[in-house]
Amino acid sequence: MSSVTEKLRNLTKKDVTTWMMNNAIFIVLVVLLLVIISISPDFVSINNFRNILTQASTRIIIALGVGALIITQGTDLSAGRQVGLAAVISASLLQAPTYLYRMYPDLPAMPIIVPILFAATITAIFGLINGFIIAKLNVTPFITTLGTMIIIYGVNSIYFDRPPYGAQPIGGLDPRYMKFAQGSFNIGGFALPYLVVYAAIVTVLIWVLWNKTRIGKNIFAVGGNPEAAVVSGVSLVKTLLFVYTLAGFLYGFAGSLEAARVGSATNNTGNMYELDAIAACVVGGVSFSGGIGTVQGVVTGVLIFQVINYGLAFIGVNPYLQYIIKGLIIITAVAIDTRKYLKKK
Amino acid sequence: MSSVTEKLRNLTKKDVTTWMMNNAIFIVLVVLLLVIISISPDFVSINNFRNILTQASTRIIIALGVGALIITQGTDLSAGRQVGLAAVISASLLQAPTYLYRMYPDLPAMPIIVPILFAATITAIFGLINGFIIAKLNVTPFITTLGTMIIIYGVNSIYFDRPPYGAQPIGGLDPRYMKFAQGSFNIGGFALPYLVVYAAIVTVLIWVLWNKTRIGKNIFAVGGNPEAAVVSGVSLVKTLLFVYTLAGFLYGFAGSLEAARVGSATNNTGNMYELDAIAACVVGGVSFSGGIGTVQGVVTGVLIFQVINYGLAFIGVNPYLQYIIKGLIIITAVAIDTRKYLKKK
Amino acid sequence: ACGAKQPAEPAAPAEGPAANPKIGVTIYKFDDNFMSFVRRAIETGAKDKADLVLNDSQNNQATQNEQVDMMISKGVKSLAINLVDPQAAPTIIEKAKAAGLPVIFFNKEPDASALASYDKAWYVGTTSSESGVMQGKIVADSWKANPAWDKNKDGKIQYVLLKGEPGHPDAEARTKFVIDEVKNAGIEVEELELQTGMWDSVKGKELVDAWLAKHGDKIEYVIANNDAMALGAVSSLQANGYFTGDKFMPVVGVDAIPDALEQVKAGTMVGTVLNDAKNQGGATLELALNAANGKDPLEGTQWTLDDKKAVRVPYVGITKDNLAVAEEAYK
Amino acid sequence: MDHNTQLKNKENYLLEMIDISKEFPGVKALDGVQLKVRPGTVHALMGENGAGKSTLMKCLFGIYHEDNGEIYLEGVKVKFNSAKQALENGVSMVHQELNQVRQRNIMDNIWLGRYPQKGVFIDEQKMYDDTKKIFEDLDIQLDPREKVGKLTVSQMQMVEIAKAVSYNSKVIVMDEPTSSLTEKEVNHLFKIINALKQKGVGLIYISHKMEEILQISDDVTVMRDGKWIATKPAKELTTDTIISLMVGRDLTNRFPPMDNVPGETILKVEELMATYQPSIQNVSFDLRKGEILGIAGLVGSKRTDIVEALFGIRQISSGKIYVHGKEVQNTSPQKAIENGFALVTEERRSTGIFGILDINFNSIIANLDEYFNKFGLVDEDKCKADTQWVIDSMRVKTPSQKTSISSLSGGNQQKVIIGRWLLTEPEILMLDEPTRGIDVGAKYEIYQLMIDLAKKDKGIIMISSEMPELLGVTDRILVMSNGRVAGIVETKNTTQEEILRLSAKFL
Ligand SMILES: Nc1ncnc2c1ncn2[C@@H]1O[C@H](COP(=O)(O)OP(=O)(O)OP(=O)(O)O)[C@@H](O)[C@H]1O
Ligand SMILES: Nc1ncnc2c1ncn2[C@@H]1O[C@H](COP(=O)(O)OP(=O)(O)OP(=O)(O)O)[C@@H](O)[C@H]1O
Ligand SMILES: OC[C@H]1O[C@@H](O)[C@H](O)[C@@H](O)[C@H]1O
Ligand SMILES: [Mg+2]
Ligand SMILES: [Mg+2]
Repeated sequence: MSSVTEKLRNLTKKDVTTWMMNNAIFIVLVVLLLVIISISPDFVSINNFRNILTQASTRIIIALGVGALIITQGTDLSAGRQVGLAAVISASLLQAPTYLYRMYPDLPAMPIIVPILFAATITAIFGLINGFIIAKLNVTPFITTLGTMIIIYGVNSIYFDRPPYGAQPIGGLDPRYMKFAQGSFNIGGFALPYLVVYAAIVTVLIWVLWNKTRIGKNIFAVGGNPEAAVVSGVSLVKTLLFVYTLAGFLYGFAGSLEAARVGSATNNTGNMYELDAIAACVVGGVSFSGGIGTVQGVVTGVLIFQVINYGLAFIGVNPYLQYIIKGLIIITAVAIDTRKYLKKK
Repeated sequence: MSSVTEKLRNLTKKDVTTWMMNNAIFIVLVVLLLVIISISPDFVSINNFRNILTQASTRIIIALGVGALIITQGTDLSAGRQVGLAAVISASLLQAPTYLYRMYPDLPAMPIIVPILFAATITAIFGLINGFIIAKLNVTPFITTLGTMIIIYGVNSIYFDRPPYGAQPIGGLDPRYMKFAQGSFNIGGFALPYLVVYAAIVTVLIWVLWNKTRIGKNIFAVGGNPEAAVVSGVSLVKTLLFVYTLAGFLYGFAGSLEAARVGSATNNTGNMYELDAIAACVVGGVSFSGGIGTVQGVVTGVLIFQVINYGLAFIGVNPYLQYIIKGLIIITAVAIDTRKYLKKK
Repeated sequence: ACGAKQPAEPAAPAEGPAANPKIGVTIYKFDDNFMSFVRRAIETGAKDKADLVLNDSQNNQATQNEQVDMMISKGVKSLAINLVDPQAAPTIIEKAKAAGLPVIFFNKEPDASALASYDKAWYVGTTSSESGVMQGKIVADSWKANPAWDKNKDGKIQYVLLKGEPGHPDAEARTKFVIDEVKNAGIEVEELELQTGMWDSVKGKELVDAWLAKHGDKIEYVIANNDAMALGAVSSLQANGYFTGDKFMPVVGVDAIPDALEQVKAGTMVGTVLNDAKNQGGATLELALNAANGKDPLEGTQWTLDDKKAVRVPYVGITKDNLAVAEEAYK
Repeated sequence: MDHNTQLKNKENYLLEMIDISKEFPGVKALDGVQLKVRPGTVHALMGENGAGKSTLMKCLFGIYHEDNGEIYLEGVKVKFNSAKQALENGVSMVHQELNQVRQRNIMDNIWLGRYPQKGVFIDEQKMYDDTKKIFEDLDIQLDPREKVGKLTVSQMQMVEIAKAVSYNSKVIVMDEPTSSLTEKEVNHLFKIINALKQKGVGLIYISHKMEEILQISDDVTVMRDGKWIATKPAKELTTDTIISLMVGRDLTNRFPPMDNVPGETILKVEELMATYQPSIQNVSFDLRKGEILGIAGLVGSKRTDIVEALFGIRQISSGKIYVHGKEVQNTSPQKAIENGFALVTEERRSTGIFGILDINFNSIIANLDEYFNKFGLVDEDKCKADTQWVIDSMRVKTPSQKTSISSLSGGNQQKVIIGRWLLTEPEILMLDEPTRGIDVGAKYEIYQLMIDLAKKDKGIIMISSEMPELLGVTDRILVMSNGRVAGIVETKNTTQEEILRLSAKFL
């Protein structure tokens, strides 16, 4: 004990400042929470806490997909549309057999994992295509994924909008599928939503991938200096293909969850999710110039956005005003976080 | 004459290839036109030509604003919302005095240039704020303009959506104002739309700015190598402030034109225009890594998008299929254009 | 499963603002022209009677679900939900049921089976297809009254149609029913073009630019899924010299927004369809308030429920003849 | 000048930097340093890599702000807040790292920050004429309208020098201006420097090339570990005394003894031909175990292309590569590494360092095969141990393994890169200008490492433009001329003259 107090005593102001600088983004999150609580004390509830975590879940999965490719100096505008494609595919294959307006009236009930994996495979293939165009045809990630964004939307719409029922939201989902996303474990009276568990598992896996595996090192190398990476024997092409494919897979998984979480899917599901995901990554400290980013950062970034969204609505701020406040918070958070990178002159 | 043929004869295959590489994007445009014409020969008409140019006009003005800041390694997600803000401001101040549902029932008629300049000044101030946050607070352009994008939308919505008429498209515009955007010069029977003239003037001015002035060269230097610019005594801050402010001004002008061109404005006017503008710049050869870009390129980029949009609609391609084709064309165009930068080793 | 009181409480004594019940409202998209009027009607109705928790679902069903979770957590007494995606009603109902809350859907209609699955769920709105039907009626009537509009004298309407966002229930219903209705009236039609203008004026204008360049006067009617696109079409037509001299093109929309009313008055639009925002909003609030206070939802109102537990507010077709009806809606 | 400054400035220094200190997180880069420059002289600033030379100059130039200390220019106290102010007040600088806008042309770069104007427009004609004139004065043959990105590294460096000179400054700082220059250009530069001296300009000259220092400098200041050690007239110094001041101990030999014994052939290259010409043509040679093979040649003679082709970075159209008598296909660096090759590239910044990443990452990245256990997970301890090996054996000056490499001094970055490749324990180590920008002490260490490696039966190829180094630590020297092999000579039996003669063979 005494050594701790001693250590505390020895902490100079500089140490504290440095610590604060390096953890600015977490501090921002805490301050944000405190402000919300001070305005609306009943914000402190297990329920709100669970809601925020649950709502952040699919977004975390998407953002972790996007995060890795931002680290390789990439970006992915097609993320949201991939989420939508997977949502529509999964939902169309998992409508309850008793539902009247099924897309495939005669489709037998399947183990739900089959359509989910199928959807994720399709989006993984689109991810692979993104990676191929970027790595092999040398088209910038922005243009590539802008292109595939609209292509995927077109494909999804054609699939979605067809006889007999035309462009109808795909509802009447199989209860097993709904439960898969909406259910929760009951742990001593506390309901732990499955979604949170999925997100936690994905987070851990991605953390291991980024920090403990070879491909993880390659991702950072490619992002840090692509030319040097090549010279060091890292395959740019393989790394990029991997990163975009994995991202596609994650979007696909998130999309299947999203459909079941919402209870239906349309060709518009997932629209603009990429912007949220990219923003969350950047707020969480992933750098567009590549080579920088942490899983903790990405998760914190998503949580910040979720706390802003949820919190502002909870305190009952006028929706238009919410936009203004949200914009201000994002800029402020990043402005504070950026301090730590500023070169001392 | 003989010298020309001689020159032609002396042209090696390599010269031709090099020329094609360097002008890939113009070639793409021409090929695109040829394909459309071969499918639908009646595409060849003064009318279509004029329509495409007219529709491209405001977009060119916006893209030229965005282009300069991409050259400085920046980006601007707030562009579209700034267009919308200016559109709403101008429209609200320029409703016909006889119109029933005026936002300001008692506002006297003004010279139309006053509200237009006023709107452009407001967006120029938002541009300045963008520049300030980027240059002084060192927040990345992506996050800065993502923040201001939603802030500006919030501001615009609060201004727009209020009693007595609520979130109403602002219509009933002053005929002088409508004419300002929709009118045309009659030159020997050929109607030359004012919009095209405005776009041409802005294009020329921006060309001069980029190529013939000190600030223009500084923009390229700051984009090409910020450190080199700084050690050579160029002020990064001033350059960035200028670029973003000018962009804001251009968005504002475009927004005022947009409202009058369409005949009404809402807080959603301009939504997502930034994506089109950025994409047009990149297709036109402006590089995200900074320091590279030409006015001709930006204009060509916008025209390519416009020809795709107009052409596909003209041939009557199924809308969903249009998305797919459009995506493919964008990727292909850039993939071809990128060849010229590939280092052959 | 949450902090809200499980059983619906006995009606709170409705005196003093302190006792006002909290009502949770979501709007599918805050800046939708039409919904902004509905929202105003709700706000007006709630004055001194209820505390509203208003949410902008930003055209995203996932966002809306999250807002519902938040409102339940916040302890609202009833929900008024303008669904983004009508198929998502069962999920919302699940949430409401778990919290023992009554829910009034409005403007976007859930499946009858969904409403039937919960005794405390009701609907306020129109019949989605009705706007298409009424628009079709305007087209058919005006066509019959103006034989000169058949420019090529083949007895058929050569029309172009500006569709809203693909997959949007209104867009799909209007596109289908407007044409069905015209055909039902015994008029033959030929579709020259049909494209999506995404509810947007600019897109509407630019599509019509292209179509006029392509077909010129072969086009005999411009049908738009909403007024915004119709206004874009009018703007394009004007730029192409229509509405001066005897150059004319009939245009119809839906929504009856003020700008469209002006066009109808000026003769540049044939008609539009009024979505009665005042009454949709008013009825929604009345039902939600009754439900929040544990009363029968219809108590003390002028409304009746149909066999699907729905209150139907009628659409009204608007032409020059009955403009006053629509103008009344903005008073 | 008033009386006061007269007094302070007894010896009429042009520039005085007094008691300058500067701290970076974890590093005291400058600790009470002083530097006094007389007008019309060349003042050499010497020190090991990381001694603080560049930092001191950046403080002068307004890029960094010193924590402590004072600067006087012509007796007047100054403190520049930006490069702009420094330039306007008569201080210009050739930076250690090339600072050019490569996408733009030469004259745009030279006049950057001070474009001549005619009204609101740039006066392009004046820019062109003035550039031409400067180039004529300095005898540089380049078209002012050429894009900088198209120039060779040495041409870029000459442009930088021309730019610094063109400010007509009182003080010109040159931070390793000759690191990429050819002999001819170096002599040319010295002529320019002498002319500047005549005009009364004070030059601060930083270089690791000992021969140059004694040749052109009047005064020498030596720094070590951020501290001022001594300032002496050059006349009183010898190479050895400078080195011992710099290193803090005696270093009598510049090259370690060559006690390696070349054995059987390890690498055989036959008729190598690059696909994209101009480049190498019909290059054949072999390399033996335990041998250090130098590659000499003029800049542009395509020495670099040989190692690039061998390493799979440059495409070859024909020719064969044999390792231990077996043919190998090095179609990518990955394959090359698998086949036992390693390459320390010439351009550290663009193809060497991962700037924002730390030393640990930069050390292990080429050797990843070694760090993963059977579950495919990284073995952090081994990474740490190997990184420490790099730091220790290369004597990298760094506060920790977690320091990002870009905050190291240029020379120390280079050491990390060499260490990176040594970790891969290559059969064949290729080094392209490995000692560029490296101090004498570290050079010695690198030579020693090369020899040690050779003694372990590895084969080593070293490209260098420094003749003494080629003659000092190689067994044989391959001389390139215009893309072709002009000859391969035994180092023991050759002379500088023979090498120069061969270099010109195919011109
Ligand atoms: N921006 C920075 N941030 C942190 N440390 C720095 C920074 N710049 C320099 N240093 C540290 O300051 C010390 C001095 O570096 P400097 O570049 O001045 O050395 P130098 O004498 O020029 O060496 P070289 O001969 O290798 O160029 C080094 O330890 C270096 O790591
Ligand atoms: N004629 C040229 N035009 C453009 N760039 C050139 C030319 N010649 C050489 N360079 C560039 O100069 C650098 C060194 O040239 P090159 O590789 O041809 O010769 P080298 O003898 O191998 O050089 P070094 O001695 O520096 O290794 C390379 O970056 C190369 O791209
Ligand atoms: O979803 C947006 C659309 O909703 C419709 O109900 C309305 O008629 C349209 O004008 C448009 O606002
Ligand atoms: Mg007809
Ligand atoms: Mg240095």
